[in-house]
Amino acid sequence: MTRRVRMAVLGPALLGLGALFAWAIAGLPAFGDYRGPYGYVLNRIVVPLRHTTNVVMATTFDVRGVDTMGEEFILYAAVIGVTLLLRDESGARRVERKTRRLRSDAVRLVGVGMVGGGLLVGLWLVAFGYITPGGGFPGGVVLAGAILVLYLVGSHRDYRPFRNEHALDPFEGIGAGGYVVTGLAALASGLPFLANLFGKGTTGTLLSGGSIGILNAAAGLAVAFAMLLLFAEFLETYVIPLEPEDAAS
Amino acid sequence: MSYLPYAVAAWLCLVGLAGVATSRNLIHLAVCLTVTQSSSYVLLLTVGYVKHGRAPIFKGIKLGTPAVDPVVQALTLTDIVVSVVVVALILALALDAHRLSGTVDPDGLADVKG
Amino acid sequence: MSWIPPLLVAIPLVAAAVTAGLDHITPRPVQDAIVIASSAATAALSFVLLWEVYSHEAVHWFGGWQPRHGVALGIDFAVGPLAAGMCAVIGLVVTLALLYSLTFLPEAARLYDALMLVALGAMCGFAMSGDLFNLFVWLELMGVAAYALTGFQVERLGPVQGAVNFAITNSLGGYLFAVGIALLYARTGALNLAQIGTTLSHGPAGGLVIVAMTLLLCGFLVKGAVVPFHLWAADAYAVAPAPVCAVLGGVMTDIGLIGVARLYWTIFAVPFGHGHAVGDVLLWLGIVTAVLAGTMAFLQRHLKRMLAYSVVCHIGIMLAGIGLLGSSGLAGAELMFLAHALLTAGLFFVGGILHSDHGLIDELHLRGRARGCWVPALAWFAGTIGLVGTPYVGIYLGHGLIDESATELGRPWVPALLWLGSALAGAALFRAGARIFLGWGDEEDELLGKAIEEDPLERHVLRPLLVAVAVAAVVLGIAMSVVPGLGQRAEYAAERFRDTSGYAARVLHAKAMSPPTSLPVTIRHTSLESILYGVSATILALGLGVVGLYRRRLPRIVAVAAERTIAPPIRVLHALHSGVVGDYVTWVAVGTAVTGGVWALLLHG
Amino acid sequence: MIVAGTLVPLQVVAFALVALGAPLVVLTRDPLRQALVNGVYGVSLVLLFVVLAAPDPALSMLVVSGIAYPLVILAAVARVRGERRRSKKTSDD
Repeated sequence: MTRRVRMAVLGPALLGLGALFAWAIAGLPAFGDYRGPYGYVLNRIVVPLRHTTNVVMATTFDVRGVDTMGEEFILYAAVIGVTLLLRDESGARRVERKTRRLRSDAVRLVGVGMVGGGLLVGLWLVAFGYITPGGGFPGGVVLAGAILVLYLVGSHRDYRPFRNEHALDPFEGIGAGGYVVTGLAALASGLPFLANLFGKGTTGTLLSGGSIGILNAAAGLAVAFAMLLLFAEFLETYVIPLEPEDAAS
Repeated sequence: MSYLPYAVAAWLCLVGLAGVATSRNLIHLAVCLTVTQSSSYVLLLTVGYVKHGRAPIFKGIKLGTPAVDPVVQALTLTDIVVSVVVVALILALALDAHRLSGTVDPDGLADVKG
Repeated sequence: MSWIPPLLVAIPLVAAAVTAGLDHITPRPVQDAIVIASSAATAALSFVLLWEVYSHEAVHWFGGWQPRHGVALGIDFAVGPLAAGMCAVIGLVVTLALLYSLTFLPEAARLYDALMLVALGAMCGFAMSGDLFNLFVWLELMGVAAYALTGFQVERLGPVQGAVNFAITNSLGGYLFAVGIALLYARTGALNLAQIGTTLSHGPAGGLVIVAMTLLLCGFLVKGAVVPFHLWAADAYAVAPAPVCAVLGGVMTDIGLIGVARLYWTIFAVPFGHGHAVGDVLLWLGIVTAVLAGTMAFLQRHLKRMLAYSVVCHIGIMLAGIGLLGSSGLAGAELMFLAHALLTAGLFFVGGILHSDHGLIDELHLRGRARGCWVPALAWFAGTIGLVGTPYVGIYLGHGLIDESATELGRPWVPALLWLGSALAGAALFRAGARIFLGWGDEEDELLGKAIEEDPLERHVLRPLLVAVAVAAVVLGIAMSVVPGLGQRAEYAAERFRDTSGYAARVLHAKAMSPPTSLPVTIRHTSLESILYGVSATILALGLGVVGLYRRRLPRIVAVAAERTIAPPIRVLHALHSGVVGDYVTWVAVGTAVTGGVWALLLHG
Repeated sequence: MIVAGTLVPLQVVAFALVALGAPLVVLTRDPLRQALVNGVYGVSLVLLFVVLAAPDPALSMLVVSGIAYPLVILAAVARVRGERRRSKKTSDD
């Protein structure tokens, strides 16, 4: 199809879809009029059952924990996929990797501050995720971002410390695999897969929630390393095009 | 008036679709795809909203206080991860396409057809 | 509580984490052993599960979150014989593909293996899941693994284009699905399929449910490569490595159909089951898919692209079987899936052997080059016959059951059209086989378009292993129609799959099932019409194949007449399959809008 | 600390911002500029999530649109531009 024909076909189709959406919306309950039961039941029973205060995280890691297991593996598969797609098989493009060194101390200082802050925020998000808002995913992303800044402000000539994904893969594997293994542990003790194994602890503390904490940590680990690999993979492609003379100038 | 929030979600879906179908740049296309997907989480959070409800986090709040649906929020979290992943994969493919053909225009990629 | 269902997902996923995580740490043979063993274990456990679920439904509530008063709290896997059978075949095909890739794809192997295992776990999870959003998660997971598997031969533009088209259209399908989930959730406040179905059985359905159904089913039809959502399939399968094609074409496409059937019979059969509107739309989509894709297969010269259209053609026949909404139709689709998965995988494997032998996979370029390769040749022709459905070979039994279902409904024209589709696809495969293995036919044929460039495989493959895997797949697929008792058990499985209220009672209220009556262990007989259809389809396939081979020697009058009548629509067909993702997205929007519009007209009021 | 979604006017504003932001993202054809607009769109989504009493999704959206998207998109844009520049240079030589 030429672009004009495509537009001519697309327009009516989108109009049709819009009409369908409008029809569906007419059948929805008014905004703010959620009727349940699913959410209401969980809001009532999760805190007494699990002693975690953040019902969203309890839903993510316990009640609907399998969804999150799938989600960890979506991330895992994507990182593997991006690694496969951006790898350089021919070897022809293996120009010597040189990046411009960062020389300004002020920028470096700000960077170090950002790293420290980022690491703290990330760890805090992961750690307290099942009590207050946060959790493995945002915490993991912030951690990855912070470590990345560490690279950017450090005078690393190369990505060696973590461009070498052989060193990172095990961690990511432990994160994603650990999630499944926690589920299998429950199965091995005669309980359903991903059943909550440990005591539920005191409401509102880090020790509440039993397996939720472990799964949350596993997710945080998996996300942090997955994101780090992902960022590194993309940034390397940014670094490579700098030809030696480019970098020298 | 009470249906407008849903209409916003439908609007996002259509706008994103139009963007994806007419995009001339795979990087642009990937971002349009996230707009389409944002429709699904806006819709999810909208349908789970309870008027005057608190967030479903019962720290310092008595149990039984009206709170919004936690389930849609859990689903949204998964949805957001999916969207990041899809963007990353499509961008990686876009880079490969650019390396091999010198273009990121999806219309210019049609190596195989018929 | 059965402990097997979660294992079918957990084993491959843990193995995937281990293989990729221990990349470069453990030696290659250990890695290979882990990969193959975990995949084989998944397949074996699926067979155990199949045995177990024959007399009762295996329902596993994750985390022990049992439903309370009919309200599902957690996520469940609810496995009947149909889902268990799917898992068994999925496990089998993936195991064969992994064995095949031991020497076929040595580079980047660990990452590749990990993605295959992730796809395996996701497909099993999808087949068993009883939760709407959980289905979405597995759909996305298998998608993400598949996009990367398609595009990972990064040295050519073709794979990248195929993967781009695949990723974008399928992601969009997933997003439509997600919007559908949100709509149904707003209406019912539930994500469990059984609970949604139960909630919708009270009161009128209305526009919301019709639109939600459109979005959900169209999401799956994109994955299932049904016309007009199929355009990505040929681009993706033509460029992926042969073992990946075997998995994507053999089992992952069909997964979309199990999703359609699952959603229909757990949710939409109650509000819309009194009429035939939903089924008729699916039936017609299936028929159009079968005939159109059969034609497209006939117009290809690239073997994997030809096989891709052949897959789409059979998807159409299976969808038609589901669309008839009867037990024998669904059983037919299930039986066809079993045979089709193995045969398609086998043919892709043979294609891979040709590729490694000659560095080519183009029918015309390969003409006569594989003379004397008797074993692959036999596998190819046997697979072709199995895919056409010669009586009691390959897909025949499934096709026969679909015929029966259509005849019962008083629609005798359905089988005729469906057999035409499989004859067309079969003709293409026969023509290619005759040209390549026997050296028959002309050397050029402008009807088939331009050649697609292909990289030669520069690897030392263990050829006997490749041949053995291909033969195993084909033999298993061929035998599916003559396994004693399989037909009757498929019908029983379909009967149970279609029992909406029974499913809800078993899932939500843990109700026990009445034990099944013992079924005969004989080969299921089919109607005389089906035998006649099977024979004529075979003859038609052979005839068309020969015409395709010697098209230029047709009498001038016939050739001119054919040129005038057939050529213009063929040009249109070629133009529609443009390889441009913007067009594909447009067709997804058109397909969804039209399907929804038709359902709105038929179901409203 | 947690914002309860009682402010209806704020919700109207948030929905309006999101509805306006989406076409802007789609219509910004230059990827670099689009990455910027997309960041703003992301912030409007974060605001919307907050006023819908969804702090967890808001936080995730914040890190995604603040860290993940910009990083990968900018890296991709830079790579494409870098290659273009180089190929231009070689053709000039």
